[in-house]
Amino acid sequence: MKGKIYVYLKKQVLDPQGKAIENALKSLGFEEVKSVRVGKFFEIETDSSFSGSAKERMKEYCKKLLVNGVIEDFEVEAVEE
Amino acid sequence: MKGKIYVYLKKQVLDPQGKAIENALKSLGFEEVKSVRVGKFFEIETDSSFSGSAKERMKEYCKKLLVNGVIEDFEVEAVEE
Amino acid sequence: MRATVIEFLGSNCDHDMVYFIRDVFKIETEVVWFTERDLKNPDIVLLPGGFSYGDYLRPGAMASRTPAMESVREFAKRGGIVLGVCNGFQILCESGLLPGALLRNKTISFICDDVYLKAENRETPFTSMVDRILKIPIAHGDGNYFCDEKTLEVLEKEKRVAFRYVSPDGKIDDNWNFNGATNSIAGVLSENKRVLGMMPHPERACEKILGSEDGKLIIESVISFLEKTDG
Amino acid sequence: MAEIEVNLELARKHGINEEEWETIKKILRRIPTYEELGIFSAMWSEHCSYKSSRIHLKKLPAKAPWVIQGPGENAGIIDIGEGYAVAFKMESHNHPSFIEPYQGAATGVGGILRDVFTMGARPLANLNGLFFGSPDNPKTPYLIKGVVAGVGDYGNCVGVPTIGGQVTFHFCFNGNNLVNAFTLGLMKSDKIFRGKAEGAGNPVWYVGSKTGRDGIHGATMASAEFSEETEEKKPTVQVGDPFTEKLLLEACLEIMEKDVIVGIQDMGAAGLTSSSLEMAERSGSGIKIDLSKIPLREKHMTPYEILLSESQERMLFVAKRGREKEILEIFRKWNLDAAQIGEVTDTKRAEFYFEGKKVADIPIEGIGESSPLYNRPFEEPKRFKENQNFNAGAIEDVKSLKKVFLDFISSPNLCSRKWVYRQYDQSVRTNTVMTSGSDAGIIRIKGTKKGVAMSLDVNPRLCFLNPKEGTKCAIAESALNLAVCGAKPLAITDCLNFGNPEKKDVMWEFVESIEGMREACIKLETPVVSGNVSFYNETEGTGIYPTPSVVMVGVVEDVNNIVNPFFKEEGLEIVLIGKNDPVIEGSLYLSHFFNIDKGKFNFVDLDYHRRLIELLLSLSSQKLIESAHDISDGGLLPALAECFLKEGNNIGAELFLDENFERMDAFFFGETPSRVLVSIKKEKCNRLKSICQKFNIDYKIIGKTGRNILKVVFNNKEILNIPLSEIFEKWEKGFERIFKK
Ligand SMILES: Nc1ncnc2c1ncn2[C@@H]1O[C@H](COP(=O)(O)OP(=O)(O)O)[C@@H](O)[C@H]1O
Ligand SMILES: [Mg+2]
Repeated sequence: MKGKIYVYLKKQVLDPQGKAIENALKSLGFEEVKSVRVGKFFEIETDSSFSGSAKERMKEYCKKLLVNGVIEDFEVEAVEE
Repeated sequence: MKGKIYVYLKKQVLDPQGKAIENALKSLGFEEVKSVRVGKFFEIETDSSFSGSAKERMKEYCKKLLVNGVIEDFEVEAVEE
Repeated sequence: MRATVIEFLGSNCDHDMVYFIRDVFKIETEVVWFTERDLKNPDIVLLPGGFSYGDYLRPGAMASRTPAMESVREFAKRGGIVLGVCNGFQILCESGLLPGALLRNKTISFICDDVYLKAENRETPFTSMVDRILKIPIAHGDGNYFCDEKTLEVLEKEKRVAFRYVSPDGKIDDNWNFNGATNSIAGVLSENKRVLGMMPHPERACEKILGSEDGKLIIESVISFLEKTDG
Repeated sequence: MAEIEVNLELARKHGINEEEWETIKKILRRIPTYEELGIFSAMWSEHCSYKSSRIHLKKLPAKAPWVIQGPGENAGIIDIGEGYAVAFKMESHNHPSFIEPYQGAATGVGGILRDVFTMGARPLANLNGLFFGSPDNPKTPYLIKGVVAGVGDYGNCVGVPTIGGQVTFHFCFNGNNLVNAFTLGLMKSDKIFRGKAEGAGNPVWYVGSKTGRDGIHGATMASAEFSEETEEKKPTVQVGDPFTEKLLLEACLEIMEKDVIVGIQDMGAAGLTSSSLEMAERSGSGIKIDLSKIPLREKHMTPYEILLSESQERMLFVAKRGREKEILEIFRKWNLDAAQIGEVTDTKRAEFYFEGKKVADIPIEGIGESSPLYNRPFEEPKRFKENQNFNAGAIEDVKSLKKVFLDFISSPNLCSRKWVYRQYDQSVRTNTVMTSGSDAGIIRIKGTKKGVAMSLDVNPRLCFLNPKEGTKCAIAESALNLAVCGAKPLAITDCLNFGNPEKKDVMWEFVESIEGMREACIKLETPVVSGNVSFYNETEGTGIYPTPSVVMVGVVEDVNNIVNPFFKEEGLEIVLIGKNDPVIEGSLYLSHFFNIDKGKFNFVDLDYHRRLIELLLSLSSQKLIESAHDISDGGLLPALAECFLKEGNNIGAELFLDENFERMDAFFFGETPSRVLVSIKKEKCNRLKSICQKFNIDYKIIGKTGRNILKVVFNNKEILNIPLSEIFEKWEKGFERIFKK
């Protein structure tokens, strides 16, 4: 399986890094920039030694480790092979 | 304009984070995991006070600030509005 | 009194914590490796600071999912006393023992500096002896405390903010809240007030020659609390 | 894969010239294999072989009763008493930090940490010397942000406090910034490990990160000038993994507690090749390695790539036989890859196999003894005498002392460095008793009263004007920085950053600099126990000023007697100790305000300097003075300000001057070595005076500490009066202004 997991900071959560990048872009002359938010993604490869659907498995990774539900949301994109 | 920029570590470049996450997933019992690579993305909103296509503009952000061409590659996804 | 310090892969303030408890306070101290489940019967568990798992993914994330932390959770549920410092605080939030999360500092950079702390609630196991403004170092990149509004309301109402960043003369002041923490929060307590997470390092303020001894008041408070409850 | 034809042309592409090519053929008695060519190219690069510098480095003094290990090992070691020793070294990571400032600086710190813990020492303190181009250069803010974050993040994550350093801006670094990283570690003096490969049949182990295609030919790259071509040849940039480094550090220190290690060395420049060959060479043994056994990160790596990879966070060690289980157990505990990859032999050859085939077989003596050794021609450049002849008489003297002073104190080379060191963890390990913002960094040694002090110094401008005398000044200043705190200087490590040694004037700078270092180290009795040379700091033909950074290391007998630079109370006497004959020739003042780097500066009188150091040590051990600070860059007035420039400090100073000075600029901002400002209680002044007489050192009361202002009174006339808050504000915000531009 190959999969991608996108992790977003929740809307209510302040994103200091995004804010800093926004300011930096502006000071480089890109004055049109209104907002920047930073997220991360994971590209994961696995073998097939697990049961259940690939998507469900990826969600488990998120719940068990990859995502902190207090501040983050996520999306999963799995490709079974 | 709204846009998304995905930044990847180049293939040959070491990804210490990915490696540590891979180990952590395995030790949580997800033994099927073969590799993890970590990337980041930026969600950017702008007004329309710039010239040229949205996509080109985003590429400029990348070159000027967001992406470190020595170790990273990127992809741009722009939505003109 | 018996203390247990947990060591995680990559912890780098573990020795400092052990020195603080064992050498400065002469308290019997066990060191427990993160793969172990037996905490060795402590009165207090200490989670040290310093980059477990390199702070990769999120600070504290991987450490919070180790066997030793499962035991710490049970220990806390039974009313045990737990102190997490810096990375230890991050681990406590990640493991759900404390609410909220620690975001990147507002400066985006790592900050090492002295901060001033005010104990907001003196009726806790950690603060009864804290009768003055404390001067204690911070050293972190992710110490910007965050929680949602509802949680914040609960924390304030239940007096679960243990410490706030203040100016040297004890006033709340954004200029002295270096990392940008919500409501200048430097330390948070659990519902039963027996679990404390704090970003500043009391173990680095334990001898005059290091510039401050203020960190000792926190452990002195715990000692006095335990003496009272034991006897 | 098609066989690659190895010939002179290919050798040239490897930076090997015709003469060297002939030598290689003679050593091997045949044409080298591709892998062997790679090995020779790396081992004979300037970076690894020191071919241009070796004959000069030999002149440096390396011995003293307290020296346990001099140059030649991964780090130098000195005895500090009570059963303890400290290992330390400094190394440059200039080229990588210019290409990728964050990772380049981070991996520089990683490399020097490994050099120290490989000897069995636990790293306890870092310093960093950073040299950037002019603040107006558009690249400077980007470089400094990246470099500082890289230095900080790596050391912070591993948990080693960074307690001092230097940041210098000068346009000569526009095309080549410098990053010099220093680490000091503590060990028991009877538990020292060295990079040896002894005992035929003993297994060779590899431990740490897997090998990838990182930085192949990094050593060769660090041995050439920058040009467009090097841009293309750019190898995969090495990425630092401080988490793995921390595990490696703990695992190595743990395994050193057991009696299993014969020899150990980190894989630095030229990776596996240099570590294995160096270890065998030191022991006069041979080594046989199966490259198929190396843990790899990437698929299809060739033996050539495996040999030359500079992947970080890797170590090589030789263990005693039959201890596999214990070894694996420890590395498993620390989650590290460990593999047995070969063994020590008595063939005096380095043999490398890959998939059953021998790919390289080199006589080790050959590669060492026949390694090229150049006595490169050198010649004093014309500019040298011309510059000396410069006379500052035509420069207009200061009109508004206040304005000039405030401009100066907020300028890039004098303003507060807090923006930098606030990003460094300075207090982890709870040993730091003095840190950035003072004259030296000092850590205490737990369980004793002792402290270890260190200071990184060099003034590239002086070294440009006169490499020999400038280098002496660097060592003198570093020693004085320790002495004012009460630490006795014991030994130095250096990082010799120069331009292209194939140029006669650069080579002259180098030779002169070594001569200065030699004289100063002999006089001050501070041998050179380790060091590093970085040549080819040139871009498009323009080189840096010669920059021989030095770190002086010394010992404080009782950390309770440490003296810091800050005024503590009102009404203390301020005494200037030392010869007060400053000149503005060659000064920072002249460089900053007039863009002139010329003139004959005052040379250091090493005998006088040594007496001054002894005097200071006697003052601190008697607890006679309240504060002490040396006068260096910027001269008297900035140094005086530095005695109160500290958060929350509100003790200022009043100077009463009756002396006749010809020029304000020279008096207040001129420079001269061997000067110190101390504050002392009035009743102790006579005692101080008589001690100064005993040491034959000049003494003069020049003012008093006071409240909240800096005031200068000359012949009963007030010529300066500024509130401390105004000075503090200007000084503190200096760095912000660099980024705003
Ligand atoms: N890169 C750096 N990292 C940490 N500390 C630094 C750095 N650069 C300068 N400092 C600190 O700032 C202070 C002023 O530096 P400097 O003027 O070079 O000192 P000095 O003149 O005494 O050698 C010193 O305490 C020094 O250790
Ligand atoms: Mg100094």
